[in-house]
Amino acid sequence: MRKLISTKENTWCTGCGNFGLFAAVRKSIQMLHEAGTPMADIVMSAGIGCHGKIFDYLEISGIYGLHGRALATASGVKLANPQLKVLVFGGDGDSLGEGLEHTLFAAKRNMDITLILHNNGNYGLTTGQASPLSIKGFKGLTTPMGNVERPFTPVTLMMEAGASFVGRSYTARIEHLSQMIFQAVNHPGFSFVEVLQPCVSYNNTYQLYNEHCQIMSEIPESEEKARSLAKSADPIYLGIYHQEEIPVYHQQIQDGGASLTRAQRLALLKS
Amino acid sequence: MRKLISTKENTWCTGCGNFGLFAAVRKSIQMLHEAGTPMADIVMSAGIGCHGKIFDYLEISGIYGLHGRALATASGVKLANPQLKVLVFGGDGDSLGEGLEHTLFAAKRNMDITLILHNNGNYGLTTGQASPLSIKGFKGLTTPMGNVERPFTPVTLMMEAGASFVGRSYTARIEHLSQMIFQAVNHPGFSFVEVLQPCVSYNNTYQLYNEHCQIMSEIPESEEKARSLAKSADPIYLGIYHQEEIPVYHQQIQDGGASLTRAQRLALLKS
Amino acid sequence: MSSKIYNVLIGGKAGEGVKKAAQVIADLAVKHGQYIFQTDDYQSLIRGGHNFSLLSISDERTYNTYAKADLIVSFDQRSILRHLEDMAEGALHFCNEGDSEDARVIPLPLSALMKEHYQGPAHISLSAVAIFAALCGISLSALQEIIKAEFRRQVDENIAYAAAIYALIKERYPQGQRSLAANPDLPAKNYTGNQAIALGAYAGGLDYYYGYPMTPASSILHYLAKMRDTHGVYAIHAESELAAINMAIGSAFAGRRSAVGSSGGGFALMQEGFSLAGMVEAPLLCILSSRPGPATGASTYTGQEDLYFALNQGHGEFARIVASPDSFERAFSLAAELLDLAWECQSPAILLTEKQLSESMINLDLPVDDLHPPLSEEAKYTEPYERYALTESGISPLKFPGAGNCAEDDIIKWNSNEHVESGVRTDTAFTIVAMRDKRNRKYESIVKATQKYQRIARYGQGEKLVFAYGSTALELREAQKYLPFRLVVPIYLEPFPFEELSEYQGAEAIVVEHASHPNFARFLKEKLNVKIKTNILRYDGRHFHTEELIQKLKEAFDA
Amino acid sequence: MSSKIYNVLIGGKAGEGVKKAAQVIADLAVKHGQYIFQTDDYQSLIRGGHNFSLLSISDERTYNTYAKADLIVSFDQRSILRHLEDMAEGALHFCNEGDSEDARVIPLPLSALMKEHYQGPAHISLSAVAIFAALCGISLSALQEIIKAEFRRQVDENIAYAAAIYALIKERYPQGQRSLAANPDLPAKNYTGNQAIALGAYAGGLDYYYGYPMTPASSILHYLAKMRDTHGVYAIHAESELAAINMAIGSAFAGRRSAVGSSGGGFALMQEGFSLAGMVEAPLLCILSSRPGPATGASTYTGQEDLYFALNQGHGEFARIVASPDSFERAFSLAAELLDLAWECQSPAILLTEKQLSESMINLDLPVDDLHPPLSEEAKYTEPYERYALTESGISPLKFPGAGNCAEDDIIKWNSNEHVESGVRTDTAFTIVAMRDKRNRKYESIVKATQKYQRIARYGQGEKLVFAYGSTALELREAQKYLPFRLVVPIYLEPFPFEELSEYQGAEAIVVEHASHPNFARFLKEKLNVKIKTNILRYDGRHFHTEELIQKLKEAFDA
Ligand SMILES: Cc1ncc(C[n+]2csc(CCOP(=O)(O)OP(=O)(O)O)c2C)c(N)n1
Ligand SMILES: Cc1ncc(C[n+]2csc(CCOP(=O)(O)OP(=O)(O)O)c2C)c(N)n1
Ligand code: SF4
Ligand code: SF4
Ligand SMILES: [Mg+2]
Ligand SMILES: [Mg+2]
Repeated sequence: MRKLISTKENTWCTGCGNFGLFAAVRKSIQMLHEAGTPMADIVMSAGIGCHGKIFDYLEISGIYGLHGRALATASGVKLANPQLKVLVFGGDGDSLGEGLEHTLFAAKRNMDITLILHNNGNYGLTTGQASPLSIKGFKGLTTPMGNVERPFTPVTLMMEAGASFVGRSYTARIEHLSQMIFQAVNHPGFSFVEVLQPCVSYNNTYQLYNEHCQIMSEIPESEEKARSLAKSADPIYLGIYHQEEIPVYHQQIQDGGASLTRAQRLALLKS
Repeated sequence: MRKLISTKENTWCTGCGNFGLFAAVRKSIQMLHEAGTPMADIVMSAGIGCHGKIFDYLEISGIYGLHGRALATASGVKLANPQLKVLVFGGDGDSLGEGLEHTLFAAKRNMDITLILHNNGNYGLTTGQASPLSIKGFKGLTTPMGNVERPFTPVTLMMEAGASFVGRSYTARIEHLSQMIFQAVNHPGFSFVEVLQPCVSYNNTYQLYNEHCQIMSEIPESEEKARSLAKSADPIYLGIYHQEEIPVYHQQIQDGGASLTRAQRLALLKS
Repeated sequence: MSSKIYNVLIGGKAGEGVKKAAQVIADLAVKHGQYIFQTDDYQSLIRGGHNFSLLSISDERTYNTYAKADLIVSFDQRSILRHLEDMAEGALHFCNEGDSEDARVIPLPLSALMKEHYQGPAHISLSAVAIFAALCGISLSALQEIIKAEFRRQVDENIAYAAAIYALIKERYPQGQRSLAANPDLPAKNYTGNQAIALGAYAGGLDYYYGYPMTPASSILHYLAKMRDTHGVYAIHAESELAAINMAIGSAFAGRRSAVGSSGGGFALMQEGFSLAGMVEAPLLCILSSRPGPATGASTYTGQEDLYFALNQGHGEFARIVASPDSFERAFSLAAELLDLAWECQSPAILLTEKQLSESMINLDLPVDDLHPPLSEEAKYTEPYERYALTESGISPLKFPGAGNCAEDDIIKWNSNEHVESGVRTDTAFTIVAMRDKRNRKYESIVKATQKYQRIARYGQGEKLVFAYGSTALELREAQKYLPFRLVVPIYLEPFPFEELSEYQGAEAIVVEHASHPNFARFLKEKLNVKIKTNILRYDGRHFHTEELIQKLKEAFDA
Repeated sequence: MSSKIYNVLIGGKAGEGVKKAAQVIADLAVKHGQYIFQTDDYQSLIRGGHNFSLLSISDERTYNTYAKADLIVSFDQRSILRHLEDMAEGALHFCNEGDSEDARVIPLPLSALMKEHYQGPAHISLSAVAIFAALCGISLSALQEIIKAEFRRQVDENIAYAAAIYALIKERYPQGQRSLAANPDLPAKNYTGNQAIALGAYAGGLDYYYGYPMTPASSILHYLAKMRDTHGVYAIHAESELAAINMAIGSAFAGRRSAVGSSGGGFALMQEGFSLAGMVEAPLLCILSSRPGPATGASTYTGQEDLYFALNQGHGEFARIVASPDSFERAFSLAAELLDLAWECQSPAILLTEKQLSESMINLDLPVDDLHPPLSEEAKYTEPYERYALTESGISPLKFPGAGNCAEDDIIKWNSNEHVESGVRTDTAFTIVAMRDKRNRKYESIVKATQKYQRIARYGQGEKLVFAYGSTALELREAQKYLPFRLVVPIYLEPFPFEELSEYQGAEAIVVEHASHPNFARFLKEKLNVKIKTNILRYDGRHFHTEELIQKLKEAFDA
């Protein structure tokens, strides 16, 4: 298998949670490959933000689209070639702010793609503004007197939208995270992985997560249970919250057949 | 009090649920007025769709904005003059499709405005395409072989997003609906009223609703209870699902003071 | 006006089947060897209001409607009043008994007959079809056949009701009003402009169409959605126009031809995505069908106000193709061409049209055999594959992800940030320039690529020179039946076909367009230094009726 | 070059405080009676990479930077290598001991001293400040004072560390490098272009600013956000640019002055809203600060590629104002003016600028007293109030909802659909035309309204004529210190100031712009038939250094 790290200089801050995430993703891709997925069949898309830089560092094909639109782009990729495994790297500003609608609709449709949400609780790349996941009181450049909004809870929001696989992990739990991404990608349908990602420059949550994260021993037995665990601030539960097999979007609308040739099309039009 | 029906010719289809909604809204406005709100302080915004036509028919001030953006527009109105009571008329395509992000953010922020969602389960004005609330299997012009997506559940989605007042009513229960809108507008914070609105042309749900709708006797005692009642298809529960008083957005960021004069501004800049 | 042309107007409330009646009449006329042209005037409402459909029926090809109709059927009082002035000499204007006292209109017992023949909901629209059939020498059996095919609910009641009307008219007008001389080899199928565009794009290889309903572009989405199982094309109603264009770019990345379509408002929302297509070099067809703006505007009407908007889509500098079909045939061929060009040049292309073409209908043989063959794509790769290899043409080889499409270790990276050849982001001054220069070289490549297509059209002879684009050319071609002039139509607007149009450099011309400012005239001035003698502008959302346009042209010619 | 100008370059990794060091040096220089101009070159990353800041310090006003620096401080090896060629004659280039063997650079024991003086994290950026102070005759106490004010963490350690460096430099360069002659009455505060814009808009009555972060516009949002409690202005970070512009229009409806700002990508998303402003006749200020595109492009660099994009924002036809500030003073006054104009004409206005102005910094007296007084708004209503009353000027009286603002029964309806005077929707042909004509009459009203402002600027004397707009004018004004030419700058682009520029009709000129196509030149050709002698284009995202621009101009003049 080829190297998964490109030669592009890495410009994440030293200590950024993205390094752990990156390591876990490489591990999961290796697992996918070892389990039989051709490397050519693994593609990604990414939003714009610190998270999106993984596009330059990770040596797989993909499309680095617009801020907030990575899931829409990825949906188009998947529909056009359902054989591809499509990983999407989104930021919390990106996927739950600018691009919120695409995230909820990908879940609603049960598009067979995987969203890896870099939850760093702020807009990193634009130097630390409050994001849709910033806690109340967060001080950033656009909220110098403190954020007055309440954050979304991504796990329950995505369950509500209809995601058929929902999990949470932490960049400092590389083994747990890589296993989860592996399972998420293999899950047929929309899979969502919230990754707690400390941002050392603007929202250093290492201590918080190190102290409070706790891995669940199993998938919660009910939705209510899952919801209440997801909302718990202490402990912060890591693990799969929800998983079900339901019909996948592209399988319901298409056979995935080959594109007709021009001659075939013209013949059809003349018939 | 002035007449609330304008002279503009009404072009809703005969039998459209919007007539009931319109009647209920007029009643609620009358109640608001009688309870002391000046008519000049009641304003609206509306999306583009059959629902939006209420803008032309209802004789109150407002802004008829873009498809999907009514809540953003309304948020700007409210921030600029917090004394106004702001009613937003949204369609299911409008507020949960094109403009989904604004709807969730208005809830998340607890903006003190009221969203009245005309849930007719399709895009009426553009002649009956599937909407974000269309049931699976719905046949419309964009889903001639049947919709393959699952609908959102607006009540639980809005609870998840953070709405502090969430209710459901039905256009054929004018008394119930008008009471609910009255309460919603009086509620300090974001209030969301899902209105079951039969569309006689593309999604005639009168029989369904008449047979299955049931008014809840009280606000469900817990979130779980509320969620499970909201998801029930038979009976379809009408009533307030959730209500809590939490800090309102505009009060947290501003004193609502008057705009400074130019002279005051220039003096400040020179100081 | 031309005695050959028989003009029909059907008017009534939305929901009464006005448009449907006109379509069925058009079908009947075509079946009886006539050329047809149909246009509908309706508002953004589902029931009520006032809709009317105009239909020109003729032995020769017609391109437009006329203000004065020979046959009018009004389903309600508003229609009667609205269209009293629209009666040509000798016109028959029918209405429901009791709807009018006016001597010029002819009451028929439509309600009475509906009561008699229907138990449940009745179809008033059928009356217009039956009246037409009876007046134009169409047999009862032909009438019944088409009713069976086109009005499938309450078939027996429909047939009985239509027969009663038919008999009544036959009795009152035994001579009929018009005989339809059958023309041989006449195109037998009717298509709207949007259908022609949809099928053209399909012929050009379209696999995925992403849209969000917006008049007057919606029917492309609807039409393609119905073709899924028969033609293997996918039309997807996205959550928004923003989603649509980004999905389409994603599908192009995965190797499938894709397109999006909307009207001005939705197109405005797609601008960032349009710019993305410029940067990642995505082949992408965008269909912009205009209506009067700004904002929501007059949503069911026509206009050409978006010319500069279309030409200047998206932030940043990048090459694009913009072209506008001047006929229904061209709607078909241009959609195919533009999709081919988008892929040949890896650039976004805009098919700019307007409601008047999108939603009007004509009987048409799709010019299927006239399409240029698709390009033989012989990409020259150097190893390792680099998405943005710096080529002389500015066009880099395309490869697609997926086992079977590319080698196991090919890395295919499309990047919205400025990038190096491999597709990885860069901020280096030198590379920014090199990549921009590469992309800018595509301007020349696009010019070359478009040269193999017909980039302008010329119609008619005469001293006077008239310029127009888009469906305005259709209106002018109908006017040419009565007035001689040379009509010159740029089909391609960007790149501008300077070669073909060089002879008009500095020429004096009349420019006709549907906008309140002479935008197209300004464009011609900038490109060709054309001296504008007169601007004929219409901007009330309506098309020109032939009579009016002739009048305006005469005034301009005589000025 | 001019011996008066002292150029400083600080280079290092993002996160090392490069920009901060330059800003503090700028502060010190200003405090010591010098004019400053600062520009930062950085990438879209938070730590690492290579950033550098350029600072021109002079006895007279400076408008641009120079390629060659007199003092360079490199915090890392990459900076040393990148900037070896950027040393002016006699330049001092300092670095950390061990970072370079090159004889041209001067190693200092920075790390050793940091170890000595800091227990925790050290501030390498302080070294540059201390070196500058020591070389430019600034007293140790002045240095300590500014450190106390500007580096508030670890103050004692900072002061000790800076003092050590200061002593070291004083010892090695007892003569210093430069003496800063104090100029009297010099502007004492530093502002970036974005700060000037923010304050100008504030002066113009801005109450609500809605934005979504996007370089290089973000700092307007940040700056205004900090002013909330002191100035009573609200800066709101919306969920997207789409939200921002619709919120802003909502606030205008409610009677408060509002504005939005973004760069090309975010602006693309605001196009539909921009068109809405045109239709509802919302007064709205939009700030577009450009960077190289397309798409995400080169996000932290400068460019002027969005000229036509800005001029053609939004679908449909409607009047708008587009203007671009050519200086920091103008950034302030134009923002105020455009907000006034937007309200006077009830139209959207775009302030078009670019990173070079937005993020560069200068010491400045805000031209607070030069602002035109606000309009006395004397609306003439007829009863009942009609939002879209058909006036001769095209401008209808504005009333705002809310008890206290309007009468209890006033109905104030803003409508994105075409509408009648009361604001209720219409599809009537006649009214569509009447309303369009009303709005079109605003084109003339806007022309008149803009005439009271300075719409063009002329700088310098000479035979040669040079055109530019935006911050490119600053670069050219610095070049004018060395080369005589006439610089003409349209500040207003739409409506175009024909009156003021008529003398240049057909003139021969050189056009300088930051784009890969001569867009501005094309614009001048269309408007004034200017004959372009030479296009000087730069499109690598960088500004012109003065020396380079002089060279290019010389070549053009001699051509
Ligand atoms: C349309 C648009 N708006 C704004 C931006 C500027 N922008 C780039 S990254 C970013 C925020 C990133 O925050 P998040 O998505 O949380 O990513 P992070 O950097 O935290 O990983 C923004 C606003 C953009 N590129 N495009
Ligand atoms: C940006 C944009 N896209 C599309 C449209 C066209 N459009 C008008 S109404 C409508 C759908 C309305 O559906 P819904 O919001 O459910 O309202 P309803 O008619 O059902 O009340 C659409 C897509 C538009 N006006 N603007
Ligand atoms: S700013 Fe935060 S998220 Fe971005 S690279 Fe640095 S630590 Fe990571
Ligand atoms: S289409 Fe449906 S929603 Fe629209 S007016 Fe008719 S019944 Fe009502
Ligand atoms: Mg983030
Ligand atoms: Mg609806």
